[in-house]
Amino acid sequence: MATDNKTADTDQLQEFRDNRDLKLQDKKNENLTTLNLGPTHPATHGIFQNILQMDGEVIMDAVPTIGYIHRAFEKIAERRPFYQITPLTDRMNYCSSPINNMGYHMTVEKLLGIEIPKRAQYIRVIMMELARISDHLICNSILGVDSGAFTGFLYVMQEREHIYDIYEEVCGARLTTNMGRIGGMERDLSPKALHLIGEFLKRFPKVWAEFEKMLTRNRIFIDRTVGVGAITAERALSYSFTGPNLRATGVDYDVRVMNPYSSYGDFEFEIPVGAKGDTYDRYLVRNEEVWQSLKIIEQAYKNLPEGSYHADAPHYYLPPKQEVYTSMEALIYHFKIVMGEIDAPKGEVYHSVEGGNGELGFYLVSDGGRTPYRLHFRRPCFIYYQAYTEMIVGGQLADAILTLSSLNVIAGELDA
Amino acid sequence: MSDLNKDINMAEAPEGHSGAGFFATSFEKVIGLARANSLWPLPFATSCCGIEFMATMGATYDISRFGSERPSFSPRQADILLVMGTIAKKMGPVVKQVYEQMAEPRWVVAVGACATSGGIFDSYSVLQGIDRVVPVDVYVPGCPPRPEQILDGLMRVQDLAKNESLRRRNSPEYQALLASYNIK
Amino acid sequence: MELTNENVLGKLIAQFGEENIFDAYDPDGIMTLTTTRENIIALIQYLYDDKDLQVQFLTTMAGIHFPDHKGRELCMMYQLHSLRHNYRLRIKVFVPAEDPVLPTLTNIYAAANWMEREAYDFYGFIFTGHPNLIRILNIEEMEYHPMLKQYPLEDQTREDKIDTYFGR
Amino acid sequence: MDSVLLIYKGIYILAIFGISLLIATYSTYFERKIAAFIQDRVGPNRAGPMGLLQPLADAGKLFFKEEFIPAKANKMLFILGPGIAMLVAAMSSAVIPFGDTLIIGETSFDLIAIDVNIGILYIFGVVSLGVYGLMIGGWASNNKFSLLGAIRAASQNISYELAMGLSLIAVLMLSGSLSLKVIAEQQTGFNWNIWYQPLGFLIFLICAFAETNRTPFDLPESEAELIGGYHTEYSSMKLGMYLFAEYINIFVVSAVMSTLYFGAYNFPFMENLRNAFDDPVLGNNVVTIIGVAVMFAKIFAFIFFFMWVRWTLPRFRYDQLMKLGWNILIPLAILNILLTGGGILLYEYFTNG
Amino acid sequence: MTESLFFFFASLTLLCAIMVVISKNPVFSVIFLILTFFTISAHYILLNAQFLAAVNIIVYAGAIMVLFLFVLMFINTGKNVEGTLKRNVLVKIAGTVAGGLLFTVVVAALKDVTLGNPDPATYDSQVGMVENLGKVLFTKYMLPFQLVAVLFLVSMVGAVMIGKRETGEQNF
Amino acid sequence: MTLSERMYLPAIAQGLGITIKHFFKKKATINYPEETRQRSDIWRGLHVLKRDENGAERCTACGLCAVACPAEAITMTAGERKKGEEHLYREEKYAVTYEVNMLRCIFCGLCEEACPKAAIFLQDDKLAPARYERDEFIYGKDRLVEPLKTTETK
Repeated sequence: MATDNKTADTDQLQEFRDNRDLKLQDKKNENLTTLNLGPTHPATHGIFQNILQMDGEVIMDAVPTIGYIHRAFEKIAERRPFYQITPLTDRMNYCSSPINNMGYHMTVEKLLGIEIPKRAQYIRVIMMELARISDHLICNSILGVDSGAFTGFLYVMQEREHIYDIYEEVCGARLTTNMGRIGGMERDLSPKALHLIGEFLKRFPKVWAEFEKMLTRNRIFIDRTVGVGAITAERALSYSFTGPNLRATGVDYDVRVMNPYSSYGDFEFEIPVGAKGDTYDRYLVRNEEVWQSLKIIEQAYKNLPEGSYHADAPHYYLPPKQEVYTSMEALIYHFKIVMGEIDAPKGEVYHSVEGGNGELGFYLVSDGGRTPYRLHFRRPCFIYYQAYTEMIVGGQLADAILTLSSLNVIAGELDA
Repeated sequence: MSDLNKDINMAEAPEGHSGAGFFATSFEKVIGLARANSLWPLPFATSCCGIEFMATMGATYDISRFGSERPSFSPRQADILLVMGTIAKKMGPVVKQVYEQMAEPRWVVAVGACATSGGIFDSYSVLQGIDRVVPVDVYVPGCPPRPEQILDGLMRVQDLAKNESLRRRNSPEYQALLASYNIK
Repeated sequence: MELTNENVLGKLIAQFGEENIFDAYDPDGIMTLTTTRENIIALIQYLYDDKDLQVQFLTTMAGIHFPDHKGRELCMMYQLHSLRHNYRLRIKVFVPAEDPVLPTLTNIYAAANWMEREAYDFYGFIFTGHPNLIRILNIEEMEYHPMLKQYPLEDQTREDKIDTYFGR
Repeated sequence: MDSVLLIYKGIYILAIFGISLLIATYSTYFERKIAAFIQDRVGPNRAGPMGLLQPLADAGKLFFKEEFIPAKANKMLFILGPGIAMLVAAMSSAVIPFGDTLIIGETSFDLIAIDVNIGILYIFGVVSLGVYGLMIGGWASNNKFSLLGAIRAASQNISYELAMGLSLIAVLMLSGSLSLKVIAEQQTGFNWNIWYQPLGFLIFLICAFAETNRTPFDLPESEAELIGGYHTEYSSMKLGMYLFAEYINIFVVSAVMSTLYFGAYNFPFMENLRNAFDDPVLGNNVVTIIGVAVMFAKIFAFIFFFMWVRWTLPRFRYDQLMKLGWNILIPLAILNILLTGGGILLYEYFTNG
Repeated sequence: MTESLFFFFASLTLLCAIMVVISKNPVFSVIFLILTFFTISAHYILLNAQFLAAVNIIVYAGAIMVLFLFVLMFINTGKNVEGTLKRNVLVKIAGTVAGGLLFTVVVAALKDVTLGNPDPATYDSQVGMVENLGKVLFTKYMLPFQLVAVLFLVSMVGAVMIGKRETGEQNF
Repeated sequence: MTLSERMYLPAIAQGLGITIKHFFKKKATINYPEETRQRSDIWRGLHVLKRDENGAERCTACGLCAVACPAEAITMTAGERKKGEEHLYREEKYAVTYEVNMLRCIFCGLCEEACPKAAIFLQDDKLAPARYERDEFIYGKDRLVEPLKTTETK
């Protein structure tokens, strides 16, 4: 937990704030230089631009520009049948595609009123938590890279390869998973997949502990991150922060607990919260969430119920291939579903899941047609990034870069 | 150490006449080999494919085996521009600018469906392939390509580099190609 | 106080009157109600300030275009959340397409800034009082608002697509 | 000076220059290999056997890459920058004693290029000039990232030079000479300065990292913030020279550290070995040759340490780096001088009665 | 040999010094100033004063001029300094007068100078060496040396304190 | 921070210890292209148009795959099977041309799922290779249809 006395001293934060206020008072100094950070700066990972007004190394003002990879998800979604939107969601937060897939599927299931069997729900939970781990892995290790410690990144990247192995065994792809179907999973967990998950649960804690050992209590890293890019809980709420970034400020809002979906209520886990909302707290919260995710996976893996891996909903869920080849009825359903002519009811639903980055919401308006009438994504990155200016002003250039990595703003999700 | 290397194809020595202490080859080939084994990439990663490039840099695939592990984020120092991910229309001019800033010899690899053709994003805001703005040497399909495929693309560039004339950038064909893209 | 759709609606109607809070229903457990653009800010402010409700979290904002609804073609959806009570509600405002003007929400929620810019970019909503209402995702030179239903997914004027094979 | 010695000196200087270039070249290779091994990878292995031709491939590529001078850059200074960096780096290895004397026939050959009596000051002065290469290059590029890198380099080098000099003074107090040769000779056998100056060594080590711009002090060229800092705009061999200069500097600094604190070419039981031979000349030569090997082993150990640290630690932030230099290292170095002075006084008090 | 070297370095020194003044770009001025320091150090070496030569380079070329360049870089960012100096008639007249006065003073001073001829028999070639320098400093000039040392210590402590204050903590 | 943490060095030493441990560890690298990494059996790689057990093409050009393709990468033209072609095409309708644009394709597997005849598959053992020209990525039937003899061995 981030709130225990292990966190760095509060006076360091106070020092940082005093310092910042002091420097901002000198803002009348007209000798500012303009520095164009991005859109191809190495630390912007994805692509966004920041035009910084600098006084020496201190950032006085920042004007963010986004939209460099705007891909018109929402417009495309209005032109595609429901099941073809899953590949689109893959490409939003590509660090944790399964969460996006599942979130979207759950939204449509909510619209269609399908009940999902327990086994499918548990499989989903395992996959979503694996995705969360891989998301946090990237975020925290990239934080290390941006602060100059490259090696830890490669250590945890090896573990991410193992997560990808599991994905591959479940859905046949590594990154853009297109995992699951409306109404469940597309196939059951194979014995190999189960074996891989078991292996992962055994091996990963050691690697993660090692990674933590390399960075967490290293004073250089602490100095670099404590007090950097801090935001208060009030401002964070005003900016609609969710997820780890909100929890780092001390607000224990987590969709998995507040609105449990996919039987998250069955599992025991804690929500780590920070205190100061700075980069170090975000890092700690993510670290701890990885441990909690492991706990959830372990529980789901141990208690994986027997049963079907998909809902019994022939109107929406593709019949098994073997039946398609043989039975006429299945073939008709098959054609209808593939052509996108499922009888979606009129209505509107909002469903949100706890994405790797925060509350990932899907607002779906259906007019009964074969495509959504309107599908709006509540993209947490879009929300975080607008607070970025406020978080970096008064800090140094190096702070701005660490703040960006610790916010885990992913361009694909930001620009939609 | 030695067992690590047992199954590895060395960069082949250039063809030449080898005799006792005598090894003649055309100078260009040597330089071509040098270039091929020292391709510093500029990872222009905008989205998903960038994550797979991270995996390519990672321990499992290890792009450094090809001498390409030094990512040069400064275009001046890079040899290949790896465009990975969706290039929106807003981004197009930036890609072109980066390409213009690169020093010769330069190669461009379009990695992934989005960079090569726009892929799934056939929408008003996405450039349908970066060969609209810069000349592309190698296309790598996939969405995203596996790291193996990215390495494949890199090896294609190595083949190009090995067999290319030193004076490529002075050739009229090359000038015409650049002119067709409106690059000075 | 346990917040239910009924008592919240009752409270709001008592405050703002039947004529300003209408079309309330819950399609997916989240209460959805419609108000007018004159009242939207006051309503959200009331929800924010009220001690019992404490609806102090703006989840998202989304524009919707209904070309068939004459006089109320454009809809702005505000989804709010009371973290204290874990209670969500959805507020809609309809405006005509030729007059898509709404008051800005940026004075209450900082998050509304970019959401409104996005809505402007996609649908052409004009938010009065917004500090910096410019396009956010698309290039400034774009002449239309792409999410409106009458515009196709692809840019018709463009010449950069050469795959003649494809497209339905 | 008779002509044999003159010719010998010429050859020796060329050899040292060649060796430092060779070591710098292969440092790039070892850096990549060590980084790879630390990160569970295998590193370059396709250019030649085990990738041994990798540095040549890099050099070949850099030589034939397009020379690029930015339009608004100051052309002359832009070219001058890497030149200065390279020149200064190559100059500094002249006064380092790589070994004791070799006796061939009647003549004895000192394994040191120039034995000036201010050797330490020479190195110190030359190394302090290295920053000009970075500053001029960074400024002349007319790029804000480069400029920031140049400014960082300048302030960092000045700040850390102070602490470095102060930590040196303690060594000088022990040795009573500025000549590296004398300092090396004093540390016979296992009587290395590190036993007397652990704190001083630590300060010197940290400052050495800062002076060579290595992680955790690689702010002037930090990739994540400045995209390469002062060399952002450089392409082709001019970039190569900057990278080269960095590795030569590492080599020189490693050599200086081995000389000052780790007994240069001295190794334990060298006297026993020397006495084991009947022929004193042969004994001397054998010890000298082993000594040279020992010296290079120490240098390589330090180079390895530099790389090991680079791939482990995060880097500092600009203000923290300055704070570390001014608020921690300088007071510590002064304290170290006081302690050393006190120690010498006590020692003399007890030995001389 | 020594004499020709002397003349070579002397002329180089003068040339560099003149270039410092007439360079339009201040950065070039600084670089020429650094070169001037080098040539002066060369003179020191000719005088067998290696310590002074090294210290001259370390202190002036290695530290002070870096600061000069540092400041110039800050001022110079992006702006073209050339041509911003105003060259009106008044400045020219003032320059001529000042230069003429300086020239007069130099001529007046040098008029009566006789070159000292060191006696090779009594000349001590080791006079510029570190040991002798140290001996002189610690005997003849003990008091001023100690005073300067205290001064330096004070300034260093001051620098450290200033560095500390920036962190926002209170000192003293 | 505790005192030892304030001193920088213990944490640094710990970090150095970890990295040196990895220095001697077995390397995780797979020497592609000499070695290839094991892929899962359901990996979605390069497309193939399957033949049935008699060697006849399974595809009937129903167009479901083209409809299901979110990237619109599949086109085909259907033709009527003539007499005497029974050994070539399984059903009465067959695809005269069948083209997949590998650059557009996102390898999502929806076509495989949509196919009612088990004709199109994304195979696990082949990846779409990198090429120099854009035109080479339009995969026609010549490159998609599974060669005849492999059906027997497989």
